[in-house]
Order: sequence, then C-alpha cells, then structure tokens
Amino acid sequence: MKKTVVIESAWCKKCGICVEYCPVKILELNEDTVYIKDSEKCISCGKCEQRCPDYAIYLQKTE
Amino acid sequence: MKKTVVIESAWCKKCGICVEYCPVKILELNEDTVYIKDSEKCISCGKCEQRCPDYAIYLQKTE
Amino acid sequence: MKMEVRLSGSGGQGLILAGIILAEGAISSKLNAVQTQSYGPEARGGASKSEVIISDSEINFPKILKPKILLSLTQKSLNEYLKDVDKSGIIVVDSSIEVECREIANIYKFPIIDSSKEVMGSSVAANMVALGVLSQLIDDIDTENIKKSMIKRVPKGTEKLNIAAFEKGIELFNMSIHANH
Amino acid sequence: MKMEVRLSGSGGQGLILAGIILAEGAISSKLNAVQTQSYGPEARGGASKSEVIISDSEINFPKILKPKILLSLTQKSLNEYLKDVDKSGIIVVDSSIEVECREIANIYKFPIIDSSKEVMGSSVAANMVALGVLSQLIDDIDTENIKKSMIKRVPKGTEKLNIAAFEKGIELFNMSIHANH
Amino acid sequence: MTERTKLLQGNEACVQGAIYAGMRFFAGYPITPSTEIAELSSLLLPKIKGKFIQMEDEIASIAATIGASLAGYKSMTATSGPGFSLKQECIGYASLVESPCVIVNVQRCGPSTGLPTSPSQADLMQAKWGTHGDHPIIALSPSTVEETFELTVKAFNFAEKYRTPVILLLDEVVGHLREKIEIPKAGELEIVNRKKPTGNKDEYKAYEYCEDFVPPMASIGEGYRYNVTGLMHDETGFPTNSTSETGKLMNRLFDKIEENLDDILIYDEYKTDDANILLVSFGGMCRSCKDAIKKLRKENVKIGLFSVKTVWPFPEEKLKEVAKNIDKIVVVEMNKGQMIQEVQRTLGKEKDIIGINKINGEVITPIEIIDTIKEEYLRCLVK
Amino acid sequence: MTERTKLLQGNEACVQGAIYAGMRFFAGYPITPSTEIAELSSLLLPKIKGKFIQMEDEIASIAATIGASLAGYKSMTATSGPGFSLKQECIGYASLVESPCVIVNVQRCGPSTGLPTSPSQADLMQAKWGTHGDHPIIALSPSTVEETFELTVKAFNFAEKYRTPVILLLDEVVGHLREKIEIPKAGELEIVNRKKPTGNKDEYKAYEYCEDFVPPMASIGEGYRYNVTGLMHDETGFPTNSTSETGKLMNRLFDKIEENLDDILIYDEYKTDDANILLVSFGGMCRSCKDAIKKLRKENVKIGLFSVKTVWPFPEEKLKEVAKNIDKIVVVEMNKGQMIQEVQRTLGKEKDIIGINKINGEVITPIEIIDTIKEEYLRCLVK
Amino acid sequence: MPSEIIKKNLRTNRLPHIWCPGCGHGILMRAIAVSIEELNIDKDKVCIVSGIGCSSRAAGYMNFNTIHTTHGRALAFATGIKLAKPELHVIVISGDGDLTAIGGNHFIHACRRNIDITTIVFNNNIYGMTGGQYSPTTKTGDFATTAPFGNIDKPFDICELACGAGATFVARGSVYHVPNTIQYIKKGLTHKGFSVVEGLSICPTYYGRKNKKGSAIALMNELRDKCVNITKKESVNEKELEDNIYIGVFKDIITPEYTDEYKKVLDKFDK
Amino acid sequence: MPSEIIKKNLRTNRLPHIWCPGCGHGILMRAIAVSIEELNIDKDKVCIVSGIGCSSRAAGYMNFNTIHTTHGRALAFATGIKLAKPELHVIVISGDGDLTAIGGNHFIHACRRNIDITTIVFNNNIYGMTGGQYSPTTKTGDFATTAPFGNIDKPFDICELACGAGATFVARGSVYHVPNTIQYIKKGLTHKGFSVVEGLSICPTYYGRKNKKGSAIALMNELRDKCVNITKKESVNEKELEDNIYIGVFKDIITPEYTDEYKKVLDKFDK
Ligand SMILES: Cc1ncc(C[n+]2csc(CCOP(=O)(O)OP(=O)(O)O)c2C)c(N)n1
Ligand SMILES: Cc1ncc(C[n+]2csc(CCOP(=O)(O)OP(=O)(O)O)c2C)c(N)n1
Ligand code: SF4
Ligand code: SF4
Ligand code: SF4
Ligand code: SF4
Ligand code: SF4
Ligand code: SF4
Ligand SMILES: [Mg+2]
Ligand SMILES: [Mg+2]
Repeated sequence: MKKTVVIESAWCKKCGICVEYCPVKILELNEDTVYIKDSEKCISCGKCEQRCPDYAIYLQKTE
Repeated sequence: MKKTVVIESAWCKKCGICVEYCPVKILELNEDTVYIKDSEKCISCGKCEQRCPDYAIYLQKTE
Repeated sequence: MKMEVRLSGSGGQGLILAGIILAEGAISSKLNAVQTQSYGPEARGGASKSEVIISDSEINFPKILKPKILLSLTQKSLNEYLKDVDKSGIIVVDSSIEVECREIANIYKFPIIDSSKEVMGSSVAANMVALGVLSQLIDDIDTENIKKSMIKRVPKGTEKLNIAAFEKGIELFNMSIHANH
Repeated sequence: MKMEVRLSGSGGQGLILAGIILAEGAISSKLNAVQTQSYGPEARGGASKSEVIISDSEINFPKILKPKILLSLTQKSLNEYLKDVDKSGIIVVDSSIEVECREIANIYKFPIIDSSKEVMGSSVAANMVALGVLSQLIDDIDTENIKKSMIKRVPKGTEKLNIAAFEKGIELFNMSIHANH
Repeated sequence: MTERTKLLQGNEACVQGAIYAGMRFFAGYPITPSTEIAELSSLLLPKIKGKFIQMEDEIASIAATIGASLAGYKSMTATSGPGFSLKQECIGYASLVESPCVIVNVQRCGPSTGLPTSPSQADLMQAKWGTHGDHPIIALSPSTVEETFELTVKAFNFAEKYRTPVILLLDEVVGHLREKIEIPKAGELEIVNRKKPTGNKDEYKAYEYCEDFVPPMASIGEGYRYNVTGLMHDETGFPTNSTSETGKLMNRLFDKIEENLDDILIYDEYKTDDANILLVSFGGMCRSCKDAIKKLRKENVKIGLFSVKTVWPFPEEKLKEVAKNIDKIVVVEMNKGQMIQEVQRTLGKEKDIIGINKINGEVITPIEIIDTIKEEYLRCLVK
Repeated sequence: MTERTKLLQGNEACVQGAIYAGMRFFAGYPITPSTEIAELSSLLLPKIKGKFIQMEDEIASIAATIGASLAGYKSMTATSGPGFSLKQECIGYASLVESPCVIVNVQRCGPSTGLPTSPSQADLMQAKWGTHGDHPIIALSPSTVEETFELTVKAFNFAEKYRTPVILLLDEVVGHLREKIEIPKAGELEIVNRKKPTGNKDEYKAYEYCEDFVPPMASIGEGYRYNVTGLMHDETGFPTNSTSETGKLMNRLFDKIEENLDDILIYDEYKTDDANILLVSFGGMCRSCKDAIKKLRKENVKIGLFSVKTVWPFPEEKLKEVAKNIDKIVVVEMNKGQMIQEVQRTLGKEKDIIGINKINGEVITPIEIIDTIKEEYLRCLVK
Repeated sequence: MPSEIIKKNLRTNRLPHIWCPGCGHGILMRAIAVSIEELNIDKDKVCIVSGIGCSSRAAGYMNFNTIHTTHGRALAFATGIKLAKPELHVIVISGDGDLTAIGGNHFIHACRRNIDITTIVFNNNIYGMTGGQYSPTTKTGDFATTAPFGNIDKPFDICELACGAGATFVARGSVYHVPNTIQYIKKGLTHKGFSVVEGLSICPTYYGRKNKKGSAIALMNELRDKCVNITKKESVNEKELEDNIYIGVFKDIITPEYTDEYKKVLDKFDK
Repeated sequence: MPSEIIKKNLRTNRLPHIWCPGCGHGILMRAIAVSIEELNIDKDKVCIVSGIGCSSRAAGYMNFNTIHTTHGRALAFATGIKLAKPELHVIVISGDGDLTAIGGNHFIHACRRNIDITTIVFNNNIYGMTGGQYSPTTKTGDFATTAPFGNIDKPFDICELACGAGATFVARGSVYHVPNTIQYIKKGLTHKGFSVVEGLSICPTYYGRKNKKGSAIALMNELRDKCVNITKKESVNEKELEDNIYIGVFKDIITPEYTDEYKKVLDKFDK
C-alpha cells in the first residue's frame, strides 16, 4: 500500500507552506494553486499535509 | 524612656488574643474588657499591641 | 388577632432562631405568621432584631412599625427600639437592663441571661429562656408547638437543654405573675 | 452633482485606501464626500468593497444602493455587485475579468493589474492604477488633489511609485478614449 | 401543621420551587441578599443527584448555567444587582442561542454596592434592557413566599417551553421574609419539559423556523452534534451574515413570546371591580398596597390593586381592561419610577397617573400609601 | 482644503474631539466596530503626555478609566455592545461616586455576538437602564462625523461639569463613516473643567449637599485624603446605612441632572415649522430621515425631523413643543422600537405614533422611509 | 475531495474556512482532529467549546457537539457542561486573547479545580479577529495596532501561568512541530484532570505584517529556529536561554479530579 | 485614646471598626499602618484601593486617599490611578475572594504588567462578608455554608499563582507572625514593580465556626504551629511538607516596571 499526494485546489490559499517544507522540493505554486512538479519523487513524508492550514494537500492510500 | 501598657476599653472586643499571648500572663478579661492584673510585670514586649485586632491595647512611652 | 413581636439584642444571641421558632409555633397552631430580621455587616456590632407578626388572618406588610411586644436582651437594643413601642405594649428585658420609661405599663424584668447560665452553664440559651417568657404572653400559640419547632431547629444533641431553658422561661413568667398577684 | 463610486475586489487589494484618497481628493476640491466600506472577518475571503459618494451639496445617507461607477478588480466582486449598477452607469474592470452584460453601456476594461506589475513589479499598486482611471471619469475632482492625498496616505518611501501607478491609470484611460474615437 | 405546611424564607421557597420544577443544576456566586439560594441549593441538590457549583464570579456562574442547560439540565443561577449587571452579556447569549435557564435577581438597593441589605425594586427596567441588542425576555416577580415557589416553577416552565432565559425578579422584602407556605404535592403543579427532536439526526435543525416558533432542543451528547453560536445564525445553527436570515431569526425569537402572551402573562386583581382608584404594583410592594386598600376600604374609599406578576412582557392589554373605568392610577414601587413608565405608555395621558416611590432603602409602608391617596385625591374621596 | 478640513472617520473624530476636550487617559479593550478609537488613542496620546493602556477586559478598562478620573485625568473608554454589557456594573459605580468619565459605545447588531460588523441602535435603552439600581445618566448620540467631534467635547464637558459618567452612543454607521470635518481651533469650543475645592483640606466634603448639587472634586494626591465608596455614603464620603442620608444623596444625584436640562438637552429641528408629519430619530438614522424629507418635500409632503442628540435624559418638553401641532409621528430607529417608547410616553395616545424599525443589521434607507410614509399617510398626503 | 481525516472530523460543507492564507489555526485544528481520530473517541461524546476570536471559529468547523460562546467564557461554559455530564469529552479551543486576556480568570480557576477538560490555546501572540492589537502574550517590544511605539507589557508564559494556577497537565507545541503537538494533545485528552496544550500559532496577516516578519513561512521558520524541547533547557547557555521558546511537556501529575470528587459527594446519598 | 501609630494613620473617628471580635483583619490593617509609618512615606501620596469584602473595608479606616471600589476590581482601578499618577504609592487591600475569585483576572494581569502597586491580601480562606461560603483558598475538605459536605475544590496557593503570573515580589506573612509580616509589607512597599504580600488572616465568625476550629485563639494557634519559613522548606520531611504552611519571601527580582516603561515612550516625544 502506497500513499500518493493529492491536491484539493479549490481549498488552496497559496500560502506556500507546503512548498517550503517539502523535503524533496517537488511542490510549486502557480496563480491559482499549488501543484506537484514531480510526483514520482514524493517520499510520502506527510509534512505537507500536516502543515497545510487549509487541508488542500494530503496523502491518499492507493493500492 | 519606659513603655507602659495602656488599654482603651471602649474598643476592646474581648477576643482574648492579647491575654493568650502575653508572655508574662498579666492580662485578663472581665465582662466588659481586658485589664492588667499586674502592670509591674510587663516586659514591654509589644506582643499584645501587635496582635490586638482592635487597637485597644498598646504600649505608650512614658518619661 | 394580630400580635407584633420584636426580639432584640446583639448579634450571636440567637434571636433570629427564636423568632423563627416562635413563628413556626404560630403556624403549627393554625395561625399565620411572618418573620423578618435585620441583616448585614452593620448589624454585627450594633443592635440586631428579629420580628414576628402573628395573626389569624392574612399578613401583608411584614415589617413592624409599632411592636406590641419588645424583647431586649441588651441595653443598647432597648435604647434603640424602646421609642417604637406603643403605650399599651409590653416590654420584656433581662434583669441587667435599666428601663427608664414610665409611659409603658407592662414592663417585665427577668433574669433571662442568668437563668440560661443556670440551666446551660452559659448564656447561649438566653434566647430560649426568653422564648419561654414570650410564649406565656401570646395566648393563641400552643406552647407544645413551639417546643416541637424548637426540637427541629436547634442543633442535634442540644434539644433537651434548650427545652429546659424554655421551660425555665415559662417558670420565670409564672412566678412573677404570682408575685404580682 | 452627485457621484456614487463603488470600488470592489478582494481584501488586501487596497481599495479602502483608494476610496479614502478619492474622497479626500474630492474634499480638497471643495466638494463633499463620504467614504464607507465593508468590514469584518467575512469580508476576508469574499468580495470586499469601498464606497465613495461625492457631491457639491450635503450628503446624508452614506451607503450606495445604485452605484454610478463600479470598479471591480476580481471576477467574484463583479459578479456580486454588477446587478446593482444602473443602466446608465459605468463599469471599470481589470482586463482579466469577463463581463457578461449587455445592458450597461459604459464598460471599460483596462490591464490594471498588469500595469501595476509593469510599474511596481507587483500587483500591489493596482489600486492606484485604478484610481488613475477613475480620476478621469469624475471631472469635478482636481487630479492634483488626489495626488496630494495619495502622497500623504501611502507608506513613506513608496510615494513615487504610487504616483507613477496613478499616472499609468490616467494614461490607460486616455489611450482608450483615443482608441475609441 | 401538615408535612407540607412550612415556614420558609422567600429565598428558600425559590430553591424548593426550582427543585420541584426539576432544577438539577445550580451555579452561583454569593451575594447578599440572594446567598441563601446558593446555600440551600448546595445542601439539597447533591441529595437528589443534582449538581451545585460555586463559580469564580457571576459571569462564570451564568455561563456554567447555560452550559448545563445545553447539556440537558434544568439549571438556575441567582444573584443580586451587582452580579445581575455582570451577567447581562450572557443573558443575551442565552436568549439568542435559546438556552432555557432561570436567573434569579434578589434586588437590593443600588446603584453600585449601594445598601447591600436594604430592599429595592430598581432592577425592573434592567431585567428587560440590561443586555445590549434587542431580545425578548420573560421576567416574573412574586410578592409572597408561596408565590415565590409557584412563580419559580412557572419560570422553569416558561424557560423550557419557550427555550428562553427567564428572570425571577425577587426583592429583599420577599427573599428574606419567612412565612407560611403549603408545598404542593408532586403532580399538583404542571411541570413542562423542553421539546426534544425525534427525526433523523442528520436532518436536525436546532433553530428551525417552525410553526410554534420553538424548535425542539437536543442535548449535548445525544448524537445530534449541532452548532451553537451567539453570532446570528441560520436554521442549522451556523453563523450567517445574511440580513434576511437574521431578520427571520430575530422575528421568531420575538414571536415565540409575543404570540403566547395569554400563557405567559400572570397578574392578579384585588378589589378592582368597583374601584375608582387603582394601585398598580409588583413584588413585595403588593403587600403594602393590600394593607392600605384594606384600611381605605374601611373608610369607603373604592380602591383596588392590579398586581403584576409577569413584569416582562408587561401586561398592557390587561391593564387597559382593568383601568377602563378608572381614572386615577397610582403606581407603587421601591424605585425612582420604572413600572410607571410602562403604565403611562399603556394608558396614555387621559389618565391621572402618579407614582409612590422610595429609593432610600426603606420599604413603602401602608400608611404612606394611605396618606398619599388621601392627599392626592381628597376631593374624589370626599364626594 | 485648509489645515483644519479633514476627512475623518466617526471613530477618529471621537478621539480628536476627546483630545480637544482634554482627554489625557484612555483605557480600552478592542472590539469591532469601536477598535479604531483605541488604536488612534494609542497613537496620539503618548505624543501629548497622555496615557493609553489596553486592559485585560472591558471591566478592567472602565475601572482604570474611573481610577484615572479620580486621579484628576479626563478619561475615556470605548467599546461596543458585548463590552458595554460588561461595563454596566462600573457605570453605576461611576455614577454613585460621581467620577467624571466618558464611555463610548459604538453600537453593533446584537444581542450577544450578533453581527459584529453590522449597524444597529439597539443599545439605547441599555444606556439608561443597563446597570442595576436607579441612577441618572447622560447619553449623547451624534449623526455626522463633525457632530461626533462636537458631542465628544460636550460629553467631556458634561462629565466634568456634573461629575458624572457620560455615554457617547455612536452607531456603526457614523463610527465607520469617513466624511469632511472642520476641526475647531483651540478655544473655539468651550472646554469645561471640574470644579476644584478651595477651602480647608480638613473640612473638605467630597459629597457635600451644595447648592448647585455638584460638590467640588479633589484629585488623589492633592492632600485631601477623602474616601470614595460605592456604598451609600454621607457628605463626607463615608459609608452610611442611614436612609435619610441615602435619600439625600440619591436626590442630589438626580437633581444635578434634572435641574440642568436646559444645559444638557441637545436636539435639532429640520423643516419642522410647517410640518404635519414629524420624523423622530437619532444617530446615523437622522441621515436617512433627512434624505427622505428632501425627496418628500419635493412632492409637497410637509414633513420634518426632530433629531435627538441628547438621548438621555430624553428631551420630553421640547418634543411636546415641536409636536404640538403635528399629529403624525414616525420614529425611525435601527432597533425593535426603543425611542418610540419614550415618544409614546411623552406624547400620549392622542397622537398617531408609528415606528420604522429594522433589526437585521441593515440600515433603514431613505426609500424605505418614503415608502412607509406614503403607505401610512396616503390620505393625508393626497389632501 | 478532502482527506479521510478531514471528512470524518470536520464539517466539510463549511470549508474552506474563513482564516487567512497561511494562518496557523488551520494546522492546529487539524492536529486536534487527528488526535481525536487516533484516540478513537466516540464523536457524539465530544463537545468542543470555544470563545470569540479567529481561533474560536474552529468550533464551527468541527463535526462534534460545538458551542461557540462569548468572548473569554468558554471555560466557564465548559465547566457547566462537564459537571452536568461528566461522560462527555469536553475540549476548549481558545485564543491567547480569549483565554488569557478577558478569559484569564476562568482559565486559572479551571486549572485550580482540576476539572477534566482539555484546553487547547491557539497562541498567535495577537488579537487576530479584531485586527492586530497586542495580547497578553505579545512579546515586549513587538508592534501592534495599539502598540504603535512597541509593546511595553511583559507577556504571560501561558504554561507557567497554568502551572502556578494548579493545572495538572501542561504542554506546549507549535504549528511547525505538528507531530509533537498531536502527541501533546493526545496526552491532554487522555489525562484525567485539567490539561492545557498551548499551540504556538502564526498570524501572518496582522502579527506578521505589523512586525515586519513577513509571510507565514518566515513566521514558521522562526518557530523552527527558536523552539527547543524543555528537556534540553538545562544544557543551553545563558544567551540562548533568553531567546529560546520551550516546547514539550511541562507538567504531568495526577491529583483528584473535580467531577470524580463531586461523584463521591453524590455517592454519599446513594442507598 | 488610641496609640500614636493609630492616630497618625487611621481615621480614629470611624473606629471601632465593624470587624468581629478576634477578626484577623485588624491586625493586618495595623501592620500596614506601621509599615507606612516606618518607611516615612508622604501620606498625601498614599492611595489605598480596595474591593468589596470584610477585608476591603479596611480602606475606609485608613487616613490616606482611599478608594473602596467594586468587588474584585480594585487592581484595575489601581492600575488606572498608578498609570495616571506614577508618583503615588498605590496600595491595594483585598480579600482572598475579592482578589482571587472575582478579581483573579485583574490580579494575574497586574502581576504580568509588573506595575508598581503593592497588593496586600487578607486571606482568611473564606468569604467573610457574605457569611462563610468557600473561597478559592478554602482548603479541600473544609466546610462552608456552600460546602455543607466538605469542599471538593483545590485551593490556590496565592504566592505560586502570583509567581506564575509574573509578579516580581511575592511574600507571605500571617496575623500571628506580625513582625515578619510588617517586614514583608515594607519590602513590598519599597519594591519597584508589582508586589504581593499575602497576609494569612483568621475569620473566627464563619471559618472558625463552620470548621469547628473554635475561637480566634485556636485559629491563631494553628498559624503558629503550621507556619514554617520558606527557607526551611528544604529540610523538612515529607509528612510535614504537606501540613506546613510556608511564610517568607518567595520571589524578589527586578524587571522593568510598567510606568517606567511608559515614561520612556513619553520621553521619545520630548524635545
Ligand atoms: C466582550 C467582548 N469583548 C471584545 C470582543 C472583541 N473581540 C473578538 S475576538 C477578540 C480577540 C481575539 O483574540 P484571540 O483570542 O487571541 O484570537 P485570534 O483572533 O488571535 O485567534 C476580541 C477582543 C468581543 N467579541 N466580546
Ligand atoms: C459583583 C459582586 N458580587 C458579589 C458580591 C458579594 N460579596 C461581597 S464581599 C464577597 C466576598 C468577600 O470575600 P473576601 O474577599 O475573601 O473578603 P472577606 O470578607 O473574607 O474579608 C462577596 C461575594 C458583591 N458585592 N459584588
Ligand atoms: S508528502 Fe512529503 S515529499 Fe511528498 S509532497 Fe508532501 S512534503 Fe513533499
Ligand atoms: S500549504 Fe496548503 S494552502 Fe498553503 S500552498 Fe500548500 S496546499 Fe496551498
Ligand atoms: S507588652 Fe508584652 S508583657 Fe506587656 S502586657 Fe503586652 S504582651 Fe504582656
Ligand atoms: S486583643 Fe484587643 S480586643 Fe482582644 S481582648 Fe485584647 S485588648 Fe481586647
Ligand atoms: S487575522 Fe491572523 S489569526 Fe485571524 S485568520 Fe487571519 S492570519 Fe489567522
Ligand atoms: S465575618 Fe470573619 S472576616 Fe468578616 S469581620 Fe467577622 S471575623 Fe472578620
Ligand atoms: Mg490571538
Ligand atoms: Mg476572605
């Protein structure tokens, strides 16, 4: 069971917190939301989910 | 300059505190007030004055 | 009938309790009664009072302006309240108190405090002695009802002594009546 | 004359300040003006507005029910406030905004936000660019008075850039007018 | 004396009445002349599994009282003027979140610390207007010990029935008076409990605009998980900035009281049938009025009393009816003239309305009433 | 624009007016929509050796304000509904100890937290009746920014002159509105300072029953060493249980206001001379009334406005005079109907008195007033 | 689609919340949700009580019994709720202003009574809701809209205050140190007695702006750099001692709990 | 004829005071008078502020500027007075109820602000004025008119609370240990910053009677027997540790004082 990062763009307020603290630096902001530059590199550490004030980014279990 | 114990009977509420803690036990209560049984024995320690809640007993300087 | 009784003295003499017992006795005797008292820090040092109105009809205004009976256990309280008493009224005081008053016909002096000391060893039951005296001045209240209320209201274990004090009061009154006859 | 201007957008775009500067400019031009705004936490996320009424006589009721001019810097705020604007009114929006409205004759679209970026390097001066545009729509206010107020009200050190943004707004308007001609 | 005939203080009767009505929670902070209410509650509640707590101040007391109410308890707090002033903010909260509870104010002479042990009735207006913002309120004021018991029961009933705070406005005269009372048997007086929701838990709307204006109330912990807020809220209980929702909410709050005045208004008439002078009074001062009337009637003065028990909402219509054929109205109250303002508003200027007032900490005596009546209406008495 | 012509918010004008009047102490606790008053005070006071402090809550704020007043400072606090409710106990204290101070309430929509950013005028009654016990109060309510400045100056003047707390009842409409104001020059408006004692320090009586009812006031630290208490007190300021002393004190407190109504009552008439319909309003709603009147006058409706600035004491006599020949009275207020009660009481039932009210957080617009007038008085308009 | 933890514990139909971009409060609200979820507490028995403030708005978003009270009084309401129904898990969410300014008295008394309520304070060192006035936890020298010349007040140390007032579990976490914070909240929730968890939060909008500390990230970085675990306090040097902010568990003792003691009184009459 | 110290510092025409026979409050009031006298403070510059309670009645008897305020608010009034006129010696006299029940919030905030006020609390562990209800300092298990089955609340340690809140001088004396108490009050009065002196008092009328601890003398004896100087705390055994009441100076540090700091702000605009 793996976990992948999911983004709920409608809730993202673009604070940049997840971007800053992603240890592998794969997140980035655009005009509207945060997005994942390279989801392959995600190590599923969950730091983005923990610190996102708006629940707009999180890890989801995938089979 | 000596100090002698003075009693202001009108203010005494007869709580007995001064009587209890006079180290030489020379104070006593009657129906109306506290009184000094034997003023000669007073050592002018001031404990009665310090603890009288009603300022009815105190040491006064005498020449 | 309507009877207005003021019990006065100093705080701690138990006159509020006495008033309550008197009022409760009246109620048990199928009368109406109201009891009020003075409150507050200022009542601590000065004269304190407990008032009871007893009546066979509705009692509305609960304060007493002109007491029919004034009980005073201290000189201070007598001095304060004497002026309110009606000429036809009754004054009951402890023997230690001086009553300088010629207008009021009925002045009773009893050794109330001393009697308490006699019965209880201290003055704490003076209120009950006084109540005994008062019970004899108010015909419409059944003395037994006062006793019942007293037993209910005094601290557990002190019932007997209080009853004794009460009966002492009754005795004081009756003796004096005899003396007067 | 009476002119009712609503400046709308999202919180943080500085439209309250723009409204204040506009109103102050009006007052310096010997007119009356009142400025109001929407407040509160709810205003944070949603559409925020600042309203200015300018008149040469007394202004009593201070709220605007039917704005003569509506400025919108966000789509959300346009959607919310469009319905209030009179048919004869004027709408000024940023170029990024879609205006689906045929009834209102005067619709001006300008690259307000982009112009700010051009002048200031960021969108923070969009309010001043917009103010430049508005200044050209309200004849009775002396443009110099708006500038004076702006110099007084913007953070120290940013005066020049803000004036530049303001002038950029004037330029945008004048160019478009020429284009229209 | 039967088991149920008792000599009780007004304050004691209040506690007995409250317990009879189902009070199982009391939070308070001592203050003269209300303290006996807290004291007796602390003694009696634990014996019937009720909860008593002395809080750190009056604000905390009413807050805890409302909290317990939301948790499903019939709850009460008691205080006097200074504490009543402090409770005002939370009274508005209880009103807006529709939390049933009873707030007792045993009035004493104010303003400020005033004369803490002296009687007064000067918090009448405060009971209605003390908190900020418009809100409906019910306030009851008894004049005897027995009535104190009854009106305390009523206070709880109204609180539960209408989901509203109810103020029991005692005065020192009644609160500290001991007199005879016949304690009602269980079942003798009606006891009302709040309406509970029955439908689907997910669809529950704690602030529904229902027909009788009073939505059913779920308790915390019963599985409804709804939201309570002192912000304006919609039917679901969540905050709203909508002016139309706000209007609907506020109107419902007022409607639930105003549409039930028949149930809520309590008053008494005493010898008003043939009266040409009408005393209007409330609380302890009704007692002086009655004695005065008795005496004046003996002198053939046709005088009666309208005694107001539900002081808020003020029984305007009933007063109009009672005063229809009476021109001379005398409002007797231990304050500077508060209820008289309602009487003036209600009856207008055609009537000759005067007040007998005292604000120095003394009660108004029957004699004083008699003297004023004689002085003011000499002509009419003579005729 | 001259130096003195400014664009100011009502809240800002309040601070400017206060400083003009001599305010040198402000204690507050933030609350919407009053916060700007604290914020501007914190900025301006230190520059003129004044003192600003943010206290831990509203109770502490008014307490500190009174403390500073006793120490000789002209002092002020500001809040909105919830905080105003909390301050009530101490307002009574200020009244009884006769401590001059100004309490600003920028009203918002309530009850409870309500709609914190929406306007309302529902604390009118609370301003008079919010604290327990009878007490006199002065409350002023401005309708423009300029008037806010002026009435703030007046508020301080009354506070000092009559040794009393004065309530400045703003509403969100005026408090948050920016408009033109001409700041008066120094000396242009009268500034009143409290009367100071001059006699022998040992004989000073801080609560003397003097002829003008206002005893001179010594400040803490000036050598008078008198006693201040919220208990009933005699002329010397010491607690008393005497009902006669209490009566004398209370009467003096009321007299100092009631005997000076000529000085205290402020109001404005607008086109009332020939009016047959009279609007009565206060605060921000006067603005809507004026616009409505302008429009209606164009349609030849004879309508005018009595705008009440001193809302407490209510200018009864003046209203009677203005309304003498007018039968139709319309009271316009953002509440459930508060000032209308005073109007009803004052004018009686001969007049046709209606209210235009709103309690949902919206202002009453000129159109709404016009519509109501047309609806209600169609006949009289047509004639 | 929100995450499982959010769906299960928050009222997703009310989201996104009103908090500003980068506001720390959302991080703490999630930490509470995770804690409740991981402890598997019956949601119908959870009652969240809050006062007034940005932080106090949390209650309305959480899918439990939620009571949004008056400013500063949450703990007093909560005390009534808990005493009435001891079987409830009563959690108070409060701000630094709500809890320690106007609500300070109820706070110290709840600590003293040791009533089984868990208080989580979202401490952003400012009054956010009213627009950035200094609070009792604003540091000396910081700027605020009512401290235009720098704050001269000394701040409370909320944890020290709680200890002095008699709380039995006291801990401090931060929005940067989320796993620790969750751990402290869980400890608080399982602690029998009054527990206080201070969550250091950030207010970029007012605190950040007024103090020129910039964005949410800058404020987060400050938390990252200054926070030191209390267990390491002994080993730091003087200079650091002043600058550091200590996080961790400050107190964890067991003394009789209020509703338990009340039950003992009730039991006396049980027969 | 009263003694010199009484004549000089009290309003003898208002004496005897309303306190009950044996009430400890009179002893503490005298201790304050002696302290002021011995420190030779200008009496016109002394301002005594009190709240409501038996203890708070002290203000009316003392021959200084005296302000008898509302219940619990003395410190808030005093803060206004002191900030307005820093040259005054502001002394607050309060009861355990007045200061730590309804007044708790103002107390902790005055401690925090470190404003130069000396607070002397007459702690008799009961609400005397209202007739003997338990207070926040009533010991667990004690009886009171609102604790007929024994108090289940845990008491505050006022000195600990003051320390936790940030007070800079904290001491405890008693009506038995009068010379020590005078010494602490004098230290408090000369301390620059917020100082708290707790005076353990006795209420024979309510506390004594309810708890069958008898007369004033019995209560005084208890103080004599249980009070131990804080300096000896280290050397007592476990059992004693619990029973003992500690007196002495608990804290005495110097940090910036509020009105001084305010003055610095004012001075910025001085030129
Ligand atoms: C009685 C009362 N006083 C003041 C306010 C205004 N007010 C609302 S929230 C708040 C401060 C909130 O600060 P904090 O608790 O720190 O929460 P934050 O917004 O910072 O999360 C204030 C002063 C109020 N609502 N009620
Ligand atoms: C707002 C308010 N609440 C309650 C009271 C009643 N009250 C007066 S004094 C007091 C307690 C006093 O206790 P404490 O401060 O310990 O003083 P003590 O009488 O024991 O010396 C209370 C509850 C009041 N006067 N005002
Ligand atoms: S889970 Fe970790 S690695 Fe993956 S995006 Fe989030 S922060 Fe980056
Ligand atoms: S932390 Fe959340 S809100 Fe902030 S940028 Fe990332 S996804 Fe968006
Ligand atoms: S001074 Fe000392 S020895 Fe003399 S009477 Fe007093 S206590 Fe006794
Ligand atoms: S201590 Fe004072 S009041 Fe008590 S008995 Fe002695 S002299 Fe009298
Ligand atoms: S103002 Fe501050 S605390 Fe409030 S939501 Fe915005 S960032 Fe958060
Ligand atoms: S009641 Fe207690 S505290 Fe009050 S005066 Fe009497 S003994 Fe002292
Ligand atoms: Mg905060
Ligand atoms: Mg005490």
